[in-house]
Amino acid sequence: MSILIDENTRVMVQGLGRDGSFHAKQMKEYGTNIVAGVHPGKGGSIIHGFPVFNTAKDAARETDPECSVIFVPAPFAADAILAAANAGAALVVAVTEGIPVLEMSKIVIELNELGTRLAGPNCPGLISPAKSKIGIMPGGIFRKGPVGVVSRSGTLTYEVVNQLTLAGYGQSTAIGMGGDPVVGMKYDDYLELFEDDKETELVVIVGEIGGTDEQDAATFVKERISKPVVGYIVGRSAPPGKRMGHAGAIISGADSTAEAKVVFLRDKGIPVADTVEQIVDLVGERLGGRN
Amino acid sequence: MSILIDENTRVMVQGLGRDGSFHAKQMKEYGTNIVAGVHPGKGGSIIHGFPVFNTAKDAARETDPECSVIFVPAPFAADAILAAANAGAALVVAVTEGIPVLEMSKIVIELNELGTRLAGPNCPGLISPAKSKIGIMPGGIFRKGPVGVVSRSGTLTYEVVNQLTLAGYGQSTAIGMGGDPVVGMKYDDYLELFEDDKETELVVIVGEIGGTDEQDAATFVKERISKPVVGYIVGRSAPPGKRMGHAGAIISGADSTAEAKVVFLRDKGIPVADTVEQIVDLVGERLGGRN
Amino acid sequence: MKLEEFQAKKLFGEYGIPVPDGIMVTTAEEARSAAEKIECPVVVKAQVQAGGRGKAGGVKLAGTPAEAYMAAESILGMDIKSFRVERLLVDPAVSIAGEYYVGITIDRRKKLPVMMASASGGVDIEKVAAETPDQIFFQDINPERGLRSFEARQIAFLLFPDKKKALAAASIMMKLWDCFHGVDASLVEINPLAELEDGSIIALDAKIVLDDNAMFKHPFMEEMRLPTPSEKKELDAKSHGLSYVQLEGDIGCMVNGAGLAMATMDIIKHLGGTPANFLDIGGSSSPEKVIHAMELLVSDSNVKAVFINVFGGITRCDDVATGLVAALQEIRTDIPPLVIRLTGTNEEEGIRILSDFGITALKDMTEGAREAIRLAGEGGCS
Amino acid sequence: MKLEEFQAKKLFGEYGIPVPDGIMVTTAEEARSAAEKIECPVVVKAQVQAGGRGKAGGVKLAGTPAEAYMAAESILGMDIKSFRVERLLVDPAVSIAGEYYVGITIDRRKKLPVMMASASGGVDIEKVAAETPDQIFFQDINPERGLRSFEARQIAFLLFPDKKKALAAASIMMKLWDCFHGVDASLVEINPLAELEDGSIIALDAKIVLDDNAMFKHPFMEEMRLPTPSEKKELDAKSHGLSYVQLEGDIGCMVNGAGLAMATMDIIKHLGGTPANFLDIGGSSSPEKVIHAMELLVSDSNVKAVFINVFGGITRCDDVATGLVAALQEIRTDIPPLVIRLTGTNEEEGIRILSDFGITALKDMTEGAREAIRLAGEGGCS
Repeated sequence: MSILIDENTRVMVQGLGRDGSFHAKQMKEYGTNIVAGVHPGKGGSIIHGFPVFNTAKDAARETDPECSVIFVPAPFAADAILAAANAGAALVVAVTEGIPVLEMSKIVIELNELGTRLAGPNCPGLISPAKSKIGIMPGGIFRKGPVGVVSRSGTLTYEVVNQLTLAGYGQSTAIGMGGDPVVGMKYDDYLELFEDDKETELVVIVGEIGGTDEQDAATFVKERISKPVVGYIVGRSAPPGKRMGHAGAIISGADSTAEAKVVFLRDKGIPVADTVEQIVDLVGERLGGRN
Repeated sequence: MSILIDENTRVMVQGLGRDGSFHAKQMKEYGTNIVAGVHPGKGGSIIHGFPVFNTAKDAARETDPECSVIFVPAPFAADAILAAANAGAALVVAVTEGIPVLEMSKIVIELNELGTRLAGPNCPGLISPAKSKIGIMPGGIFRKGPVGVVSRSGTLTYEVVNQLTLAGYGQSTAIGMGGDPVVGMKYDDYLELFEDDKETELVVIVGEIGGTDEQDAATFVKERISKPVVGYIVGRSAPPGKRMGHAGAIISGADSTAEAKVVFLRDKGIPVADTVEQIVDLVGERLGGRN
Repeated sequence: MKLEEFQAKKLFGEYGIPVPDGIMVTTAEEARSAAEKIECPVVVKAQVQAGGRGKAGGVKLAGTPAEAYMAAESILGMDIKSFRVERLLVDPAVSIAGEYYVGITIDRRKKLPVMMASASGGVDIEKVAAETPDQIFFQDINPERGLRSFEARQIAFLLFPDKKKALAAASIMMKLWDCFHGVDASLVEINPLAELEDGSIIALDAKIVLDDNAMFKHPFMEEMRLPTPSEKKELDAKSHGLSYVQLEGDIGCMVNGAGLAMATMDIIKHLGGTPANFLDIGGSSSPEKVIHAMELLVSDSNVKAVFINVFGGITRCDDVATGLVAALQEIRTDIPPLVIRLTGTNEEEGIRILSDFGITALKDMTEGAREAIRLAGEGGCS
Repeated sequence: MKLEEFQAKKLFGEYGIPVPDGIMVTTAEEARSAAEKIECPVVVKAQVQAGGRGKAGGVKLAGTPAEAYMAAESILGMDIKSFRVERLLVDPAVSIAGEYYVGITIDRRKKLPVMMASASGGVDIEKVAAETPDQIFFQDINPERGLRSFEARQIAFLLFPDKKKALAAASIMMKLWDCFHGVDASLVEINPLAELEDGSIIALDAKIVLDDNAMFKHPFMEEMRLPTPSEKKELDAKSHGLSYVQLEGDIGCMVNGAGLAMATMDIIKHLGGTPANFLDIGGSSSPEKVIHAMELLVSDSNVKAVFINVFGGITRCDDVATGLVAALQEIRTDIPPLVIRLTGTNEEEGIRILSDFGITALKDMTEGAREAIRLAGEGGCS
């Protein structure tokens, strides 16, 4: 088991420009079951062994994908997400960075109506090691195992996962949920799925300054999650009011500082690591030192 | 019994200008249970014995109406319908004429989401004789009885009802569904309610040129309605392409002529009257001459 | 309100839809100079609110300014489906590689705008719909969300396999929606949407029908109205709160309510008469309105009898009768013989008021219609 | 992107929100003539992207043009929360009867825009929210539908029992939404929304923060950017694909990825050092980018050591190493001592490339941070 994706998940790739094409190849090599590509004007061609269609609707009719990953440039990405959802994708993973927040706010309403889950935007995607990866995560650092990881960041996720893997703690599924102010699924949504996943024994949540998603997650954990959860929050050294790369990472009020989050999580009974090494220690303690 | 409204239905009146105020009084005198009025700026006053509020939300909080009737001028009427629906009205009756069709098209989506039923716009409303009338129908010509009436027209409904009443055939509920291209409930919706209403023994549908609502109704009757239905279609003498007062009454294709409708209805087993007198005859035959 | 082609093309242009760079003219001389300005060959097109202009000879190709002059001279003043040609559009002639269709209207059943498109353009789309319905593609439009790019592309790629053309067509569809939404249209139509020999996609014809209910949002559009003489009469009626449509018969009708007005016309026809008009005086019964209504009927020389059919609903019959009496006292011109039918709220009082004025009102609609037919048949002596 | 008050008021005005008819000036002399034009008394207001201008002495009332001159002279050049005042807004002074608040921003949790309004305006709204939360009214806005009249009125009547004022406030709220939506803002705010003694309602202050992600839709807005010197540096960085924020410390950081960059700063601080900046070089590893990044770090004289922390994900470590070497060869200026940490995909190869160039790369982030702190402590001799 794992959450959201496994080796059978039928995947469609939207946007086969330089990046999309490169990552489609990477995904395919990792073992992801890519059934179709979508790129207006490239319909009828074959890229990396999968058929390409002009529209998501065409791709859906011919190849019945369950999931779509979006590499379409920001000005067209919201439309592409809707195209995937309206074509029946149950899960959309939006890698694209720079989608206007109001557009996201609009489309999440429609996605809810359609029952489509969204990971991202501005996210590295997700991976169920040894099964499937959807997005741009570097497959090599992951290893199959009992730890669920959900993070707002990209490279930081890799850093965390790498140290977990080196210490022998493999992952069930790892997700970068995206750093924008409005993203699809949040910690809660992933935590709920991890709770029901037999393979996952513990979840690491990696958070940062800005918003109050981590607090929401902690409240949710306290109320609904029986599995152990370990937290890590970056941005303690960030000055207030500044945007640290992630659009989401603006400190807008007292609640959104790293300190406030750390205190809140600990208050809800979630151990919080000060450094990446400490994450591994905390995980090790909770998994009984097994590795 | 009757459909949609009875003596207990709690009614709110939106728009207490000259017309709204006049008809609110008429309704009250008929026995309609008006619990509140809404008119921005008149909040706190009492009109015809009911309290007036600045907003539908205020009125809803204080008086819990189930139904709202709209007399608000066309440029503001769609907004008023939404205000009523968002304040929890289960039924909205929009008397207002002249609402842009695209605005109606937009708001029916939201009304569906909210589960609010809409009668109209551009309609005379509805009446359950001796119980409640909501809208502008002249109460005096109605009498309680077994005939359901649903029509796209106003005065024509009165003409039909008057002759039914004179002939001794009272009405369970009579509805003018409105003459605009986009209206809330249509024949089908009312027919379904009449089918389930114990008091209603027969339904008269009064139609006209334009659109294919009458055909939809006929198909629905054939498939779902066990009670006898009698039809009447006006506009046989109307020239093609012309708008006969009702925005809905434009002949736009072969299907929307009066002739096509008459043929279609008869084809589905619905007797169609050529004149108002004939309606009474057809009703009489089906109700076994009882009056 | 229907726009003429040149008006619709102007609006299309404002919304970024590619249209030929034509010139509207009203004389043959203007057509000649337009042809000089545009560069020949040009197409000279009658501007009337009716289809089938081509078949009627209302569209002509001109290779020189002189030919444009002659074409204009032959088309101006023409009668096309009873519309007199008073304006022409002089468009540059283009080389057409393919003709397509795209339009947006309201689907009354779905209560949504719907876009229709077809690779079989340039012909009557209703014929295509009837004969080869599978050649028309439909796209529902959620009016809160508008037509989305991906929806437009889904349709555009069905018409044009080529990427560049498909994207151009999709862009036009998006702009067509913007226009539909922006001007509150009830119909926008491009037929043909043409593919030219250079591969570009352009709207060669343009049709817009505006939603009269929404005109209050676009007051400047009222200025685009170019009524025909009969429409002028209808518009004048509308400005007095009357809904009027002139017909060919000899019995003038004055009725309160559109449905009842149609029923009145129907019963006249049913009994062998011919209604001269549709005239809905609406709910109120002010003498002014009745006077205007009567003047409208009198101005139609075909009218040999007038049937006033009023159902007193909220408007009480006594008020209507008072209004009628005031109106009849006011009207100075000779009026055709009248039949008045008055029933509903306070009918006894209304009939008494009319009777005091020397008019016998009837209570039955069929009886009234029969009497009006009889009077019209007598040739109209009152 | 934050706008200054005069820019925000200009946009508000374009959306029909009533604002004082003020003039932006940059010198005391201009302030004097603005005061003459507007008619005294006027208010002279420092234009900086910071709150609390009043308390800081950045807002002054002037009864005469001469007073406006003096006020301007005293405010220009002032430092308000580390923003230097270079521009002033001269607004007509008004008689205020009441101060209110209205703003729209995105609620990240609800994923919706939300309008906030309060009768307690003119003060720090976050203080109101913290101390008397029941004095703030919220209205969720469905972004597909926009703020509707009835929603605006629901809030407006809570602030103003008087009909005329309530409808004026509701109208301003609708326009504020139009503005929020039209310019793709992430925040629009009127504080105070003032009721004047004549009963009119007007926006006396204006705040707009634009969504940087949406700037591609509004290219002309880019011209409204008035960066402070430190922002100029950040913008320049952005134009090279770098995300840079200058801080006060002495350890320059260069990291791929925002989250990892924050983690790097945190670990430096955790170990007792002080980061000189946030610098995310993103995914690609082109030598140009690394050169620009290095130049940014070098231009900060506080920087005593540089910690380059790269996790090779999709970007392979060997590519990063090659880019780094090329960059280091290119840079002519003296550079502070470097610590490079390189791990992830193809790390062995990357470390070998650096080693060939004479640089010992570390594999552990904590170790790297510790080494950078040690080097910075030594005072920066390489």
